[in-house]
Amino acid sequence: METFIKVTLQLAGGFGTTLALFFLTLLFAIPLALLFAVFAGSSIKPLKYLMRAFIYIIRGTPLLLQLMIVVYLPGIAFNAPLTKWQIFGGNVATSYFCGALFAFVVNYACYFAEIFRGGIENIPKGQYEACAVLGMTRSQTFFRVILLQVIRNILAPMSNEVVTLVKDTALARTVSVVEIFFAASELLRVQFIIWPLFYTGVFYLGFSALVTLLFNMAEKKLSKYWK
Amino acid sequence: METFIKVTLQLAGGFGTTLALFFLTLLFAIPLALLFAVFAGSSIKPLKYLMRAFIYIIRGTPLLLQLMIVVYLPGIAFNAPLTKWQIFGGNVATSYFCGALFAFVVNYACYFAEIFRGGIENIPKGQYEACAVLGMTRSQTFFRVILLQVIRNILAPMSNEVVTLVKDTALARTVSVVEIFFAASELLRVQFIIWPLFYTGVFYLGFSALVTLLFNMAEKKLSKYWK
Amino acid sequence: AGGTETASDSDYEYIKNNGKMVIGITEYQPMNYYDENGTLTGFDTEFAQAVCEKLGIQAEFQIIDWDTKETELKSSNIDCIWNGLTVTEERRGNMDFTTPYLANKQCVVINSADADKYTDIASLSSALMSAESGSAGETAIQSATELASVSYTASASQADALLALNAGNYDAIVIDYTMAKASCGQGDYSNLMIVENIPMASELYAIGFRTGSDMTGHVNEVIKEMVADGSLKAIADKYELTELYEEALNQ
Amino acid sequence: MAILEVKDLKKNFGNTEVLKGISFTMEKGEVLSIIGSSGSGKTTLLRCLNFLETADHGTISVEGKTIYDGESAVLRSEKQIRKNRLNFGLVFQQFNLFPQYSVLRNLTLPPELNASKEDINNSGGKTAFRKQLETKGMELLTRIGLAEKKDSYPCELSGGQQQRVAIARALMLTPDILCFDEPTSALDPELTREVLQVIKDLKNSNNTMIVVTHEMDFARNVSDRILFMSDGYVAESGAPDKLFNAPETAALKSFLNNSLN
Amino acid sequence: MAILEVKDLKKNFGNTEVLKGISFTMEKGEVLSIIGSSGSGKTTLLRCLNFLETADHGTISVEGKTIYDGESAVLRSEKQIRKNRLNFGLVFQQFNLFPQYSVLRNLTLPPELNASKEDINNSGGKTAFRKQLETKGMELLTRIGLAEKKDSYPCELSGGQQQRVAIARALMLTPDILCFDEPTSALDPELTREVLQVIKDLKNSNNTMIVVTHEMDFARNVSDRILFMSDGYVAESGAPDKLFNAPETAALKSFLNNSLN
Ligand SMILES: Nc1ncnc2c1ncn2[C@@H]1O[C@H](COP(=O)(O)OP(=O)(O)OP(=O)(O)O)[C@@H](O)[C@H]1O
Ligand SMILES: Nc1ncnc2c1ncn2[C@@H]1O[C@H](COP(=O)(O)OP(=O)(O)OP(=O)(O)O)[C@@H](O)[C@H]1O
Ligand SMILES: [Mg+2]
Ligand SMILES: [Mg+2]
Repeated sequence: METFIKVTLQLAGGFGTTLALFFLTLLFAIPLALLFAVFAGSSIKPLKYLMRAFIYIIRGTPLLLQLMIVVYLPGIAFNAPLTKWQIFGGNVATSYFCGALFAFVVNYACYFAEIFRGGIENIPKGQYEACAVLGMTRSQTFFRVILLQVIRNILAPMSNEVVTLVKDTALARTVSVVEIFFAASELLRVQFIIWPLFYTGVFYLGFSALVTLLFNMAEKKLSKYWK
Repeated sequence: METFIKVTLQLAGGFGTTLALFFLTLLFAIPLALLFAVFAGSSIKPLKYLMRAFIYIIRGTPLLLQLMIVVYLPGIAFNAPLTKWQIFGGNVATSYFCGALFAFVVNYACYFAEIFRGGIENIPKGQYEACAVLGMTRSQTFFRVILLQVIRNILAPMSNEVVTLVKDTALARTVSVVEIFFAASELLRVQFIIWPLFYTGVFYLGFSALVTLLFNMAEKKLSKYWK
Repeated sequence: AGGTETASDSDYEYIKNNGKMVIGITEYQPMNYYDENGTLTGFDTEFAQAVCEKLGIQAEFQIIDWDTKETELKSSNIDCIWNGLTVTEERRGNMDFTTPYLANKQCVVINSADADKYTDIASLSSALMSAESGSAGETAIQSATELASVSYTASASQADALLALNAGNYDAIVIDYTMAKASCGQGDYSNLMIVENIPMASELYAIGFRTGSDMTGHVNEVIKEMVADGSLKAIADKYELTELYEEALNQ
Repeated sequence: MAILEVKDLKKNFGNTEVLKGISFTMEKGEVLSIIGSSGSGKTTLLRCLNFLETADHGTISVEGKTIYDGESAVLRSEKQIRKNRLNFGLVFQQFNLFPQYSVLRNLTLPPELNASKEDINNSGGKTAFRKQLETKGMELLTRIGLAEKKDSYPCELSGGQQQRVAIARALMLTPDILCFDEPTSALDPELTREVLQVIKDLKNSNNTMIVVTHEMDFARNVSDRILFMSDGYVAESGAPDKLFNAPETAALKSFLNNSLN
Repeated sequence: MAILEVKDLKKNFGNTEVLKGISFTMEKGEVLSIIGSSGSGKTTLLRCLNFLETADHGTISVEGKTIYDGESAVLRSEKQIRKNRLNFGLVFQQFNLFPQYSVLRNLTLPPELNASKEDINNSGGKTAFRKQLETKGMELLTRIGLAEKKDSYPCELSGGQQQRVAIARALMLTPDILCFDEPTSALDPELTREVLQVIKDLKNSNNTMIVVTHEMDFARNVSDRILFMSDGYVAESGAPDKLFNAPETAALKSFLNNSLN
């Protein structure tokens, strides 16, 4: 029982890192994705095609590989090792975390951007035309009328993607970020206890259940207004 | 240049395993998913809820964890180590591959099942009623009228999921399956060449481009008939 | 490309300027591990701290994925690997080693239930075996004529090999003696044991720096001092590694 | 003998009684229009006749043979129902053509799937049987003026054309009684005319039909008899002229008042 | 002076000439119906008037002031267009209410966003201004018989109710000319009556309106003048009685033949 509590606490420590990675990824990836979506739908042809190519490449390669590129390539190819960038005071663990975060943010921004683009394209033309006829400016149209409808449209695909993010955080261990999975393998390597490895499943499951619940609540809230 | 060719060949060897894992997963996961979808929509309450709970758990936990459970848990908890099952002659590498394949099949069957369920639920009630009124049996209705419409409905989400599978195969390396990523890190560990790790990206990108292309072609083919 | 050129003139100056040396480790008893209070400790930890103190720099330990240690070093994310790193000829092509400070021998680990079955190297001839991919253990298995017919599968790490052995996926594995000593009989590995009378090739542990780094020389100086004044032996005694320490001195 | 006799048909959805006891008869070749305000149960009645809903009570007889009896479990079995529903054809408001099949295939698929081994043998094998169905399909397409669209897909047709194909598809099974549920309500006025014209033509070739409709002009000019439903009952029925010119019930008076003008 | 004068309006889509030179005038308080077969350019004309499409050629003048000239770049700038289009209101076939806002908010949002600082100051600050808009909104809702639905969301209303709200929303901006593009074509007959009644009431309170419609009865009984479009031209125009009883062109004769009966 005592070990159970100790292990739980130790895993919870790793889970803190998992959570930080999760929330920071959302925080940065969402605005970045908006920008990507705008670029990918831009009328400036080169920008549009570059953006789409970039999104295509990121979506076509494993996040695992992208993590490695962010963490190792600066040092190998450009003589500028990630850990020596003095990110937030220069603590090495922090540098790794920031590197991993960067890879997650860019990767998820690409996925989110595609969702946003779909959500925007699904708004009926009639809504824009009604706004135009009623004398609204472009920004009024977007922020006062279109945006909330986009949010409603994207809730379901975003929910899927965010649950995927919960689980993808486990990949960060490959670039030395001590998240919950790493914490569990530490317990194995140092104290030779195996079950925490499987016990992490409870954390992931609980967290993704929570995320799903929140999204369902948001969806219910918005469906109150319109079907 | 010579190393380049040698490395490419060695990676291609690993890529063969990646491809085998990919195609076998599709081969087994799709029929299993149909079964899961039928169970999850069943009118037998316990079956329905058990199936849904199972799908929920699998979708809520990392595939990484599921891989470890398949490979280590039989030995640890049930004294029946995976490699001693004499799967296809009892070769250890084969055992690991089959274990990983099992985890992939179950995991993807759950994702596919949800897509199938969505695709079936999106068929307008009117199609079933028209069939009924025209005297068709249930199985005629499903196989002659509904199925192709379901396929059309699910092409887009399946395309996403299958591209994800391409990339997820990289996870198999964590349970000693020598797929392309493992092959690349072996080159690193044994011959100390780093670039193949990044070079694997080309393989993944090419393969996921191919998969996307095939799906787009299928979609175009089907859209010819109806919007 | 190679990361050392930044510090092109002197890696030592570069690290001095940084004020700290980033030391790549994995958690591995008895070399580097967290004790009950959550402080990092171990033979290599104390050794590294002592060396850095004498060099007037700070030691910053960074846990890395052992799989990618060469990449970490090459990309200059870390400045050295100091974690029971075995000196091998292949590795020499990729990094510089200091004077060896501990002997390392490989040993065979099995489940205690098989104690009567696997008593010598001949009895292993049809066993399922594993070792870390690219490790000294792998070389040991592949070069032993008695083991020519074993079914060998590489593991991603020694820790993975131990876990798979415990799960019964293998009959026997070959890993570092230090690690085997620390893990067998502990925790969930209480059912694992070392087969003492199967002799395996013996190697040496040293610290790995980037190729051409002048840190190697500076650290060698300090090691020489610590051997002379007995302080290194004191640390070895503390972690019950005296025997291996002395074996290294003799070679 | 009446071709159709419906007696005391009742249907509840949970606590709402939708059909409270419907009785009527139809003669062969007759066109019956069903009118009534929204929610009065017109669609539900048609769906009960076609067994898309199972009535709770009452009987349905075709040419003197009882094909449905609320009290008889046998007649409610799935197999029996599949057989009996072929007495009726139903054309939906939303057409419900099969999008993946060409126009002609939409027509030939259902009779092909309904065919027994005997049917096929009698026509001289599979290929010959198919040929026959295609010939019959082309005849129908010619009648509704869509012969040259036989290889088109439903999505390539206008709504009016789709509805005409749906009618032809129902006719392929030569039902005794063809039912329409507001066949033109999803169409705009010009397309509506096309479809109503086809229904008129069918009347002229002596088909027995039940048409739920909001098109009062059509009900008045084409049907032999009109059935006015109100609140789950047949409130009034009779010849069009009588109902339109001398409505008896208050309900019909107010309904006509709202619908015309 | 004519409230609206359209001169030689032309519009192409790529190679298809849709409007080939449309000219007409309207007096204040007049109701003009536009009829014509599908594809004749009715919708395109309304969209050009509301600047949802930019005409290629021709002028549009409101109360003598030219607000659009195909040759003038200034009048084609986005800002100018936004200002000028407020001369017109447009009610769509598909209503296009804002689903996330209540009925009353659908009415008050557009004028609130259009308000200048002055407007707000003149009414005594933001809160007072909002109050005024809400009062005006409630007046309009009362007129169309939907006062008690003010807090409902569009999805909770029937099609007819939604269309009436859309009309009220357009009226909130007090346009000089209110345009309707087949306002009842998405509605079934009973709901159509509600909406046409509202348009009749608007005529009685002297609104100037252009109504594209397929409802010949409505065009005949309610409009002051009818414009028959055919193939991108105004083929015939005049008082309803004249057009319906004595059509001159062959196109109109055949159109009427198809639409009535
Ligand atoms: N499956 C169902 N479950 C519950 N109630 C239903 C169902 N189908 C119909 N109803 C209810 O039965 C009543 C009659 O419906 P029905 O569709 O038969 O009317 P209708 O006369 O066809 O109306 P409309 O002219 O609008 O088509 C309505 O109150 C409807 O809400
Ligand atoms: N955005 C567009 N691009 C290309 N062609 C268009 C566009 N909008 C309309 N058209 C074409 O212009 C012609 C006139 O269309 P319009 O919608 O104005 O006709 P309408 O008289 O309103 O017809 P309906 O009664 O069917 O609504 C049609 O041939 C149509 O296909
Ligand atoms: Mg109905
Ligand atoms: Mg139009």
